[in-house]
This record gives sequence, structure tokens and C-alpha cells, in this order.
Amino acid sequence: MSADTIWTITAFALTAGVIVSYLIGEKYPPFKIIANLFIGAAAGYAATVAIFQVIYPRLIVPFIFPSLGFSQITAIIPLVLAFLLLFKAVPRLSKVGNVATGVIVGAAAGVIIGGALLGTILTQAKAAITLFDPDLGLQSGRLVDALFMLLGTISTLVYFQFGGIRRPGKAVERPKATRFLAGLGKFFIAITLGALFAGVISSTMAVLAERLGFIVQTIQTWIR
Amino acid sequence: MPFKNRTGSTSKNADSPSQETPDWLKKIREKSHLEKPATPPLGAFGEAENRQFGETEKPDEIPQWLKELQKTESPVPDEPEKSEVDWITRLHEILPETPRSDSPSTTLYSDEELAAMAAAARKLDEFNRVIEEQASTQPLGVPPEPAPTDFHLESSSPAAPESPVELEGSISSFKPEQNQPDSANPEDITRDSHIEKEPVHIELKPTGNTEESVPWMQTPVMAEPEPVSIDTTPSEPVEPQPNSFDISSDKSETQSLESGIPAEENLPTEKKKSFFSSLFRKDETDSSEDAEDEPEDESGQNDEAAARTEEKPEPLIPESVLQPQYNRSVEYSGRLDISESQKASIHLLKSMLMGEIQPPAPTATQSKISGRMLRLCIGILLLIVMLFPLATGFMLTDQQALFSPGVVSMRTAVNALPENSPFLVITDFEPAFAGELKAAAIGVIDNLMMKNLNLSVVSTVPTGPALARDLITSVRQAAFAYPPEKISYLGYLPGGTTGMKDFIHNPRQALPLLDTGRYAWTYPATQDVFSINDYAGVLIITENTETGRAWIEQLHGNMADKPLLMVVSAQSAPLMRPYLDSKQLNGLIGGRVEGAMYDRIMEAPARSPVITASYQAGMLVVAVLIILGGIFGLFHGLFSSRSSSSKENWYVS
Amino acid sequence: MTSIEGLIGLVVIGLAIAFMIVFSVQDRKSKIPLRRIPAMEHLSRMVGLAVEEGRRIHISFGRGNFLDSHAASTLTNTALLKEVLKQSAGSDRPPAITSGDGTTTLLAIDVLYSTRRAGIIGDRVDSRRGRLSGVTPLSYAAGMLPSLHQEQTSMMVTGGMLGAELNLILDTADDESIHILTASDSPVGQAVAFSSPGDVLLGEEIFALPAYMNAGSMYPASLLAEDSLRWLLIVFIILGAILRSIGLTIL
Amino acid sequence: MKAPLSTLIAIICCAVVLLAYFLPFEPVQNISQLIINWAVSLSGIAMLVAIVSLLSSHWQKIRQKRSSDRYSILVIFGFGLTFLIGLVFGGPGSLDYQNVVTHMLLPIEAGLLGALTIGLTVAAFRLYRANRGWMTIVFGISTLLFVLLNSGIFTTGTGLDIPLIKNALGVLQRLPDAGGRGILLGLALGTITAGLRILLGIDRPYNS
Repeated sequence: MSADTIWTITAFALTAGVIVSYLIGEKYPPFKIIANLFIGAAAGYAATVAIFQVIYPRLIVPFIFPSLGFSQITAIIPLVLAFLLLFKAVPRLSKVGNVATGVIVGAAAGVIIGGALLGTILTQAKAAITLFDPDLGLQSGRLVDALFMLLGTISTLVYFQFGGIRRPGKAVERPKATRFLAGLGKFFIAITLGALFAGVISSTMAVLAERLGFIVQTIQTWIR
Repeated sequence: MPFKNRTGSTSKNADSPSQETPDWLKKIREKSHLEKPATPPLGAFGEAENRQFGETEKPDEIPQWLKELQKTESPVPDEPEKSEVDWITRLHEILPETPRSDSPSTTLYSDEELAAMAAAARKLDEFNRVIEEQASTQPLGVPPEPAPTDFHLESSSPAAPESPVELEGSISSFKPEQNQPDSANPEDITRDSHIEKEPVHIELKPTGNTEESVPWMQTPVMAEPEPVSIDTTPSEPVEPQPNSFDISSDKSETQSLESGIPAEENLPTEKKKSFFSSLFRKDETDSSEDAEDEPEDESGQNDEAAARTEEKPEPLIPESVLQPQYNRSVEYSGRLDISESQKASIHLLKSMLMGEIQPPAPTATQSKISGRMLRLCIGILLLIVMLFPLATGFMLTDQQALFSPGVVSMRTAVNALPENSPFLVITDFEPAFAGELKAAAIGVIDNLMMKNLNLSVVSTVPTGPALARDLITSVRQAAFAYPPEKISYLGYLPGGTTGMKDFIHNPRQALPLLDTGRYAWTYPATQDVFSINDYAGVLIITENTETGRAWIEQLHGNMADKPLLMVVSAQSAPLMRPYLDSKQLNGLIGGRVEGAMYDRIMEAPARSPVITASYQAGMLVVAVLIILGGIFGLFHGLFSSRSSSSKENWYVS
Repeated sequence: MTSIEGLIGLVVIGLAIAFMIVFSVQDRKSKIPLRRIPAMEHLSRMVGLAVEEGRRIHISFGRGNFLDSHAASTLTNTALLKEVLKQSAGSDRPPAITSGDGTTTLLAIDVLYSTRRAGIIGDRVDSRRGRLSGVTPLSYAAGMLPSLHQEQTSMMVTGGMLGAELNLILDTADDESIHILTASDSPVGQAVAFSSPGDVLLGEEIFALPAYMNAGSMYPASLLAEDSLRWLLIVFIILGAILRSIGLTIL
Repeated sequence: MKAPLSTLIAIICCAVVLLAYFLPFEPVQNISQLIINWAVSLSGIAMLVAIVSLLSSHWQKIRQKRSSDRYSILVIFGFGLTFLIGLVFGGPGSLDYQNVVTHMLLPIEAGLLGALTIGLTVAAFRLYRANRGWMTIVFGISTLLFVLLNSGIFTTGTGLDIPLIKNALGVLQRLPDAGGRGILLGLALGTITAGLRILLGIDRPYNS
């Protein structure tokens, strides 16, 4: 029996086992056995990847082989920070690792602000504006489409407005002027979430079809 | 009227003096004629009230033998010669609560006086009996009328006094201002002031940790209500009742009624007397026939007392009958003169009881079995329908005939790529979606291979490199496998968006090695690449909207004129299309179906059509179930009485 | 990136910081009125109920690489966690915290320690309360199920990047009658949660969690700053569309 | 202020990385890149520390007397198996070790995700329980439409090559784009204020 056959039998057993154990119920032993094995295996693989493809190439190689265009000084700092971060695993000494988490959090905050501003807000605003570009032609359908997209985008944004007006003895309400737009925004949000939910069903359905195809194909191979 | 004296035996009319006068009585009469004291005439009724409470007359004016008598008996009225009718109306002056016991009483008692003293003693017995009856006949749910003073009993509010000293202070002198809740929160104070006028059962919970607190500190908790007994020592702490108004079926009516009467030992001395006086006065008006002749006093108490006298105690209401009563609209007996605040109190108490009596509305019991059974049935149905085309090869539809805009622009972009140039492939999908994305991306990668491109493969997902290798090796049969030197697997790029930014800024520094550990940038496929702009284009394969968006945001501006292509799963397609409209993406394939469209548009043979047929059969089943569910939901909404709480879409556990 | 875009970026950041500072000062004077979100009301009520019943509150930071666009959702959840820890300090069962990412797990444990050192919660809360439940989406969801079955959980807030695997968690929570609030920063996760009976926060409502839990005056101020930027953006888009339709180009 | 050093470092790192996005100065960009590189490396270490916390919590479950969880043994066994194989085969780059992904992790994850189709279908069938007023109705209709559209049944065969159907399908495809763009812009606004709270030193989750 070749290694491939062993791996194929393993894959077949695991796929069929997961689908059947899910139907039986998550509270019962079959599902628990497979799920816990899976959690451990995934963690083991991630640990291997972290060591071989993060720590070794990015922390150790620049320090040991400075000839590859890295300066040793800049290679020492991350090593020290990494050593401090290990103290987070010990409850009493976790304060020592605050500097390392500070670097991670600071860098992440900068990236998400920059990415959100330049990558989404400006680009999406430009996209909403370019729909009205006369060079794209002025067929009636295109103008209706552009107005429809503009109305959908603005009403969705207005729905998410948080500030309200507090009247004595009453709950905080939306300003009157924005109520209609907010209602329209709810309509667009419901459509978008419906499309996304259908997309999720489509994705999982495609995965299920592919897995069932693998099971049937494997059985047919064994039968022949 | 037959009358029981203290010993319980009955005697004839107490008012007619006996025929033979005993010797000791003759001596007293002789003495009283010799020494007639000068006593100030009692002024109008109100004056007696002005004397400061607790102030006593000069001790030497009272003969010794009379003091003992006063300790046990009620004092003798000063004015024996007043007319017969007056002694009844002034009877309250000689009641135990007014300190008349110290009034100068050197005068010998006349027959009438002694008769009056005997009557007073009888009255005292009668009063004890009435108290017990009162405890058992007070109609349920109607709190005893508050003593006519603005007597403030703090409700069982959680703000129990904090420190032991405070605790002691609250036991010994229960003054209204002292019992203002400590919390400075105005809301509490207004809430307490609302309860102020209503005598609610006191339940002072032991403060802080019971073990540590000194035993005497533990404030008596009125738990199981016993018959009222005058006992000044704090009672033993008893198992606190969760809620003193909890009228559970196994408690007898009597106990629940008594719980409404403030615990005797908690009341300070002057309060006790005013409380009893109100009862006594009520009692007195009960028995007197000519109550209407009572002189009108300033505070109108007699009217109130008169109104209360006609109130016949309602018969005990059995527990089982209680429940529907509370749904009846509230009507008050016409003879009762109930003030607005009392009506509010009644309403408040009834609403509290309503909550207690009515069993909590059963939350919609979530039938778990039906949920799991439904899942089993739908699961089996789905599996059967999807396995049928796989087993029989049955095809639901022909090949795709219409193409989405993303597929068309993808073909255009791939055809425009220069031959034999470096190209970056980013495989950011999880193992779970490998099936779908392999079907969606296999056509595009096949075309890239047809163009003889040098592929660099990167992934920001730990399992990405392994899945990338599996995807690329499955495009072509082993015999026509793509030359390995034209594919460099750069491996895992950690750090998500920051890792992308790091790689885009300097690829060589971000990923120095191949996933096999060899130095990457001397490999044939990547030796010509020094910066991100050296790639002819980028293909991102991901199932995740955020990852796709992050790559577009980071690549924005760095590869302005190079094509950015994307293959996403069906769940992310709706959110990626806006980037296609804004020309940030030059090609977009969303899911298995658009992958099949791409194969069709490139005139390539359909890949795994039976799996596509199985997928379409499953999607039809889902569509039918959504329609059936909608119809069922419509009927479910129409017929089931949707209670108001169902508006809040959450379950109380 | 053109220099104009860079300039616009800096202006927007400056405006945002100014709005946040001004509105936080205003909030200290008089509470900023925020519109009613039923899911938020249920959250604060359920935290109280959980403490009274002596059952556990479970806060899950969800998946999503911290160094990715999910850092914002993680930072919001840490502020929420601090507030929940304060409000459930007297509970018999301290809150449990799970996550699907390494850095996020460390930050969750940090919040636990700092709250304990501040004396807000007793020693009963130890480090095992914050843990990694799985590294891939489905192992993360499968790793959450035991805490829903066995740890007397009464209320759960799940955030971060979620997709179809959220259905596994929602089904189990439904079976165990656990009240669940989904605050995912991924629209796909919001769509899956929208189809279930539990509470769900849509779009940017997830960033309002600390403000509605009264975590501090800067949080409602951040929401009003968002509103101000929102209206600036709407005006910018409308003006841009009008100018573009007559041939003029802003960007 | 508590732990001023880590707060200061976090604020400096955030400011430098942010400025690098908007100012085209080379030194600022290089320093920013260096900080990002360190952060990426540290995230690998953080993953290792978190996996240690995963294993220790399961180990505690095994050792606790009252209700020890037998299944936690499988987690530790699964971890040990794949980690040792990885060390023996020389890391994720080796072909044999990649079979762990393609023939162990992939079958389980794909099988479980496929099984979730059943759970999602049940949720789609019981949409009425979601109880969100008219939004649920619009959500249900939208789901039905896009399930049919994604099935690919209406885009097959030449019989459907009619302009009216093509335009209708095109408009249908556009419907979610408008709402999708609004949601993306909203999320971006929230992300900006959340990041700025770190820059201003208000949120300090890194201080334990």
C-alpha cells in the first residue's frame, strides 16, 4: 500500500467522519474526537510555520548572516523585543513584555489608519464620483445606475449615524431630517446582507459538492 | 352586653354598682372626704395634648399606694364629679399611652371611678383580643391603615446602613431623617420618599460578611411572621425570607396578613403608643353606638376613624381564588374614604403581588429536539439530492452562456500579459475553501502557464504555501507539469497587512528564503525581481473580503499600471465588485460558477461538470426551502399570538 | 499615492483628532445623546443578569490577524472587556475570553492582569481565563464549543473576523439558550448572524460597544467624530459627483 | 500614567508608521518599514506564546479533578504529532509535510465547512425566527434571489441570451454593491477613530 493510498484513505475517513458526526450532533463523542484532534493538529502546523518561516528567517538569519545585506544592530533589537515578549507566557512577569506589545500595537494602529484612509475612504469615494464621468457615455441606464449607487452609499452611511436628539421624557431619536434616508439605508443594508448570506451558502455548497465528489470518486476508484 | 373580664369569666352589666360595700371601701370614703386636694380643672380637651410628651407631675403629690396601682392599672380620672356621659368620651385620656398615670390623684375613687377603672381594665383585655382578631381578619392585599402620623418605615431597600454604629442607631431610634438612604443618588431618594407614607414590611438584611459581624449587629429579620408580641429584645436572626410578600401556596393566609403589620420590636417607644392608640381609637369607635357625636378634632382623625369603623373585615380569600381577582378592575367599597396616596400604594402592592402570584410567563421553550431533528432531515435531503448527480453523472444544465463583467475583464487582462515575465500569485485561502477556490482559479492559472510566466507564490495564511503547491500541481497532469524552475514558492508572509506592506516595500528583505529553506532571489523564477513593480501583474486568490481589501489598499499606488486580478469565493464577491467598478481590480472571478464561465469564455473543456451539477442541485433545494420557510413563517406569524416580548429578539435563559 | 491624497489624509486625521477632543470635553459636561440600539440595551441588561444568576459571560475576540485590518475590532473589544470585567467583578464565575490570533490572545490576557492589578477583580480570575481556542477558522469555532457546553455560560459576545463558521457557534448557543451578541467586523459574519435569532451589530456599530457600556467620555466622542467625518464625506462625494458630471475633476 | 515607557513607544511607532503613509520622505519611510518588520517578526513569537496558552489551558483541563475533560488529551496528542513530524521533515517546505495540510487539515476543515451548509440551510429555512421586522423580509427575498443567481442555472444555455434578462441580471448584481460600499466606508471611519485612540494614548491594551 503506497503512501498516497494511506493519505487518501485518511482524507476519505476524515471527510466522511466529519460530515456524519456533524449530522449526529456536536455534543456527541464522534464530533468531539475529530474536533479536538483537528485543533491540536492545526496548532502544531501553525507552530511549525511560525518557527521555520517567521522566527528563523526574520530574526535569526539576519543576526547570524549579516552578509546578506542586513546590519547586525538593527537585527539585535527585534531579538531583544522577542525575548521580552516571551515573558508574556509567565503571569507574574508579563509586565516585562509590555514594550514588545507596545511596538506591535503602535505599528498596527498606524497601518490600519493609513490603510483605511488611503485604501478605502479615498478610493471608494473616487469610485462613487467617477460613475458620473461624462467620458463613460451618457446612456440613460448608466446615469440611473450612477444615481442608484450614490443614493445607496449615502443612505447606508446615514443609517449608521450615532448622534441623536434627546427630548425631555423621551428616548434619544434620530434627527427628523435623516429618518427617511436612514430607513432607505436599512433597505440597502438588508439587500447587501442577503446577497452576502447567499454568497456564504454558495461557498459552503461548492465545498460540500467538491467533498462529496471526492468521496464518490474514491469509492468508484476502489470499486473498479 | 355580657362581658369577659381578664380571667375570662362573664359577669352582668359592669356598670351597676354592687349592693354590700366592703370595709376597706368604707375607710377610703371617710379619708377622701377629709383631704380634698385642689386640682386644676382640666381645660379643653386639646390642652392635655400640649403637655410635652413624657413630662411628669411632681412625684410627692401622688400617694404611695396609688403609684403601685398606676404601674399596673390605668390612672383614675381627675374629675370624678363630671357627668356620666363625659367619662366615656374622655376615656382616651386615661388610656395607657397618655402618661396620665402620673396625674395628681389623691382623691378617693368613687364607685363610678372604680367601675371606670374596671371598664378600662376590660378594655385592655378586649384590646389584646382585637389585636389577634385584627391580625386574622384584615382583608388580604389591603395594607393596614397607616398610623395617622407621617411614620416613615424604610422599605426593604438594599441600602442597609453600612457601619455597625449606624446599624445600632437605626435600631434604637427609627427616625425618618436618619433613614434616608446613604446613596446620594436623587433617584433613590425620590423612590424612597414615594414609599415613605406607606408602612411596608421592614427587612434589614445582615450587612457585610455575616461571619465577621458581631452577633448583636445582625439586625432582626422579620422572617416567619409570628403573632405580635411586645418584646423589646432583638429577636434571633431567622432565615431571611426572599420576599416577605411572597404568598406561596403552602403559607397560611394569617401569616401573610401579619407580615403586613410592622414588626413590633423594631418600633421605638413613642411610635408604638401612637400606633396602638390609632388601633385603640379605632377599636373604641367600633364598639360605641353613637360614634357620630364624637367632637370633630383638628386633624379630622375622627372622621377617618368613623369611616374605618364601618369597614367590615372581608372574609378570608382562599389562595386558589386569589389569582383571577387580581385581574378584576379595582373597585373600592363606597364607604371607604381612601386617599389618593393610599390608592397608589394599593396599586403598587397589587402590581408587586401580581408579579409574585402569576407564575413568570414561560419563555418560548426552545424545543431543541425540533431544531436538531430539522437539521437531520434537511441534511439527509440535501445529501441525497447532491449525491444523485455525482453517482449517476446526471447533468442539470448546459455550459455557461452568459458571462459576468468580472470574467470578461479577467480574460482581457490575462490575454494582455507579456510572455515569459515574472508574475506574483498570492494564495490567501484557508484549507476549508480549497475546494471552491481551486475550481474557480484553475482556469486562470492554466492560462498564466500557457503564457510561460515566471510565477512567485506567496501567502499570508500559514497553510497557504501547502495549498498553493497542491493547486498548481493539480492544474496539469504530471506528464505536462509546469517546469519547477519557473515557480518559486516564497512561503508564508506573516503579519497580515503589515506583512503585505513590508513585502511591497522590499520583497527581498521581507521573504529572503524559499519555503524549502534555499535563498529565494537567485532562483530562476525570481532572479529578475528587485521590487514589486518588476512583476507583470498580481493574482490574489482568497475567500476573505478583508484580506482582499487589504491587498488592494496596500498595492494601491505601488502598481498603478499593472493588472491586479482577483479570484474570490462566492461569499466575498458582492463586496469585491465595487473595486471592479472603480477600476482598482482589472479582473474578478467570484466562486465556482464564474470559474466555469471563465473556462467557457476561454473555450476550455468544462472541468468536473458533475460536481457543478451537484452544486446546482443543492442550490435549488436551498431555494425551495427558503420559499417554504417564508410561507411557514408567514402562517406562524399570523396564527401564533406574538406576545410583545417577542418584539425583543432575545431569549431569557 | 499622490501628494494631494497625502495632504487630504493628514487634514482628515487632524480633523478627526480635533473632533474627538472637543466632543470628549462636551461629553464630560453633558452626556452626548446616542441613538437607541436595542442590542446594546440587551447587552448591559444581560451582563447584570449573568452576575445575578452566577453564570459566566464569554467574550470572544474572534479570528483575524491583529496586524491586519482587524486591529480596530480587537482594540474595541479590549475596551469592552475592561468594562465587562468591572461590571461583573462580584460574579461567582469570572468572564472567559477566547481568541483565534496570537497577538490578540496576549492583549486579552494583558487586560485581565491590568484589571486584576487595579484591584477591580479578585484573584479568582487567573490567566487561564484568556486563551487561544484555535488557529484556523473552523478549529477556532470547534474550540469554542466546549466553553458553551460546559462552563455555565449565560451570555456571549463574539467579534473579530467570522464567516460561515459562525453558524456552528450560533447553533450551539441556540441549543444551550445562551444569549449571543455578534459584533463581527466582517460583513460576511454579520450576514450569517443576521439570519439567526441572536443580536447582531451591523457595519460600524461594533465600534460603539465601549461607548454604550459607558467606558469613558472619549468613546462617545469618537462616535460623534465619526459622524462628523461621515457628513464631510457625504458632502465631498455629492460635490465631486456634481463637478465630475460637468467635466471637472477633484481627485 | 501607568507604564509610561510602553505607552510612549506605542505612540511613537504609530506616529512614524502613519506619517510614512502621507509624507514622501525616505528616512521616515525606512524607519517605518523597520518598525513594521519588527512587528511582523514579533507576531510570530506572539503566535507561539498563544499556542503555549492553548496547550496549558487544555493541560489544566486534564489535570483538574472535578470535571476533567478527556478530549483535551486529543488536542495535545494532535499537536505533538504534527509538530514532531514538522521538525522531522524539516518544516512546512517539505512535500511530505505538506500532506498533513492537504490530507489531514483540508479534509477536516472542508468537511466541516461543507457540513455547515446544512446548518446555514436550516437558518435560511427558519429566517422568520430572526424577528427583525421588515428587514427580515427584504433579507429573505434578497437571499432567495442571489441563491438562484449564484446557482448558475439562469446563465446557462443559449435560450437566455435575451437583452431583458441580461439587463435584469446586471441590475440584480449591482443591488448589493451600493450597500456594500456604504458598509465598507462606515467600517473605515470606525477603524480610523479606533486607531487614533492608540495614537492619543487613550487605549493602552498593551499595559498588563
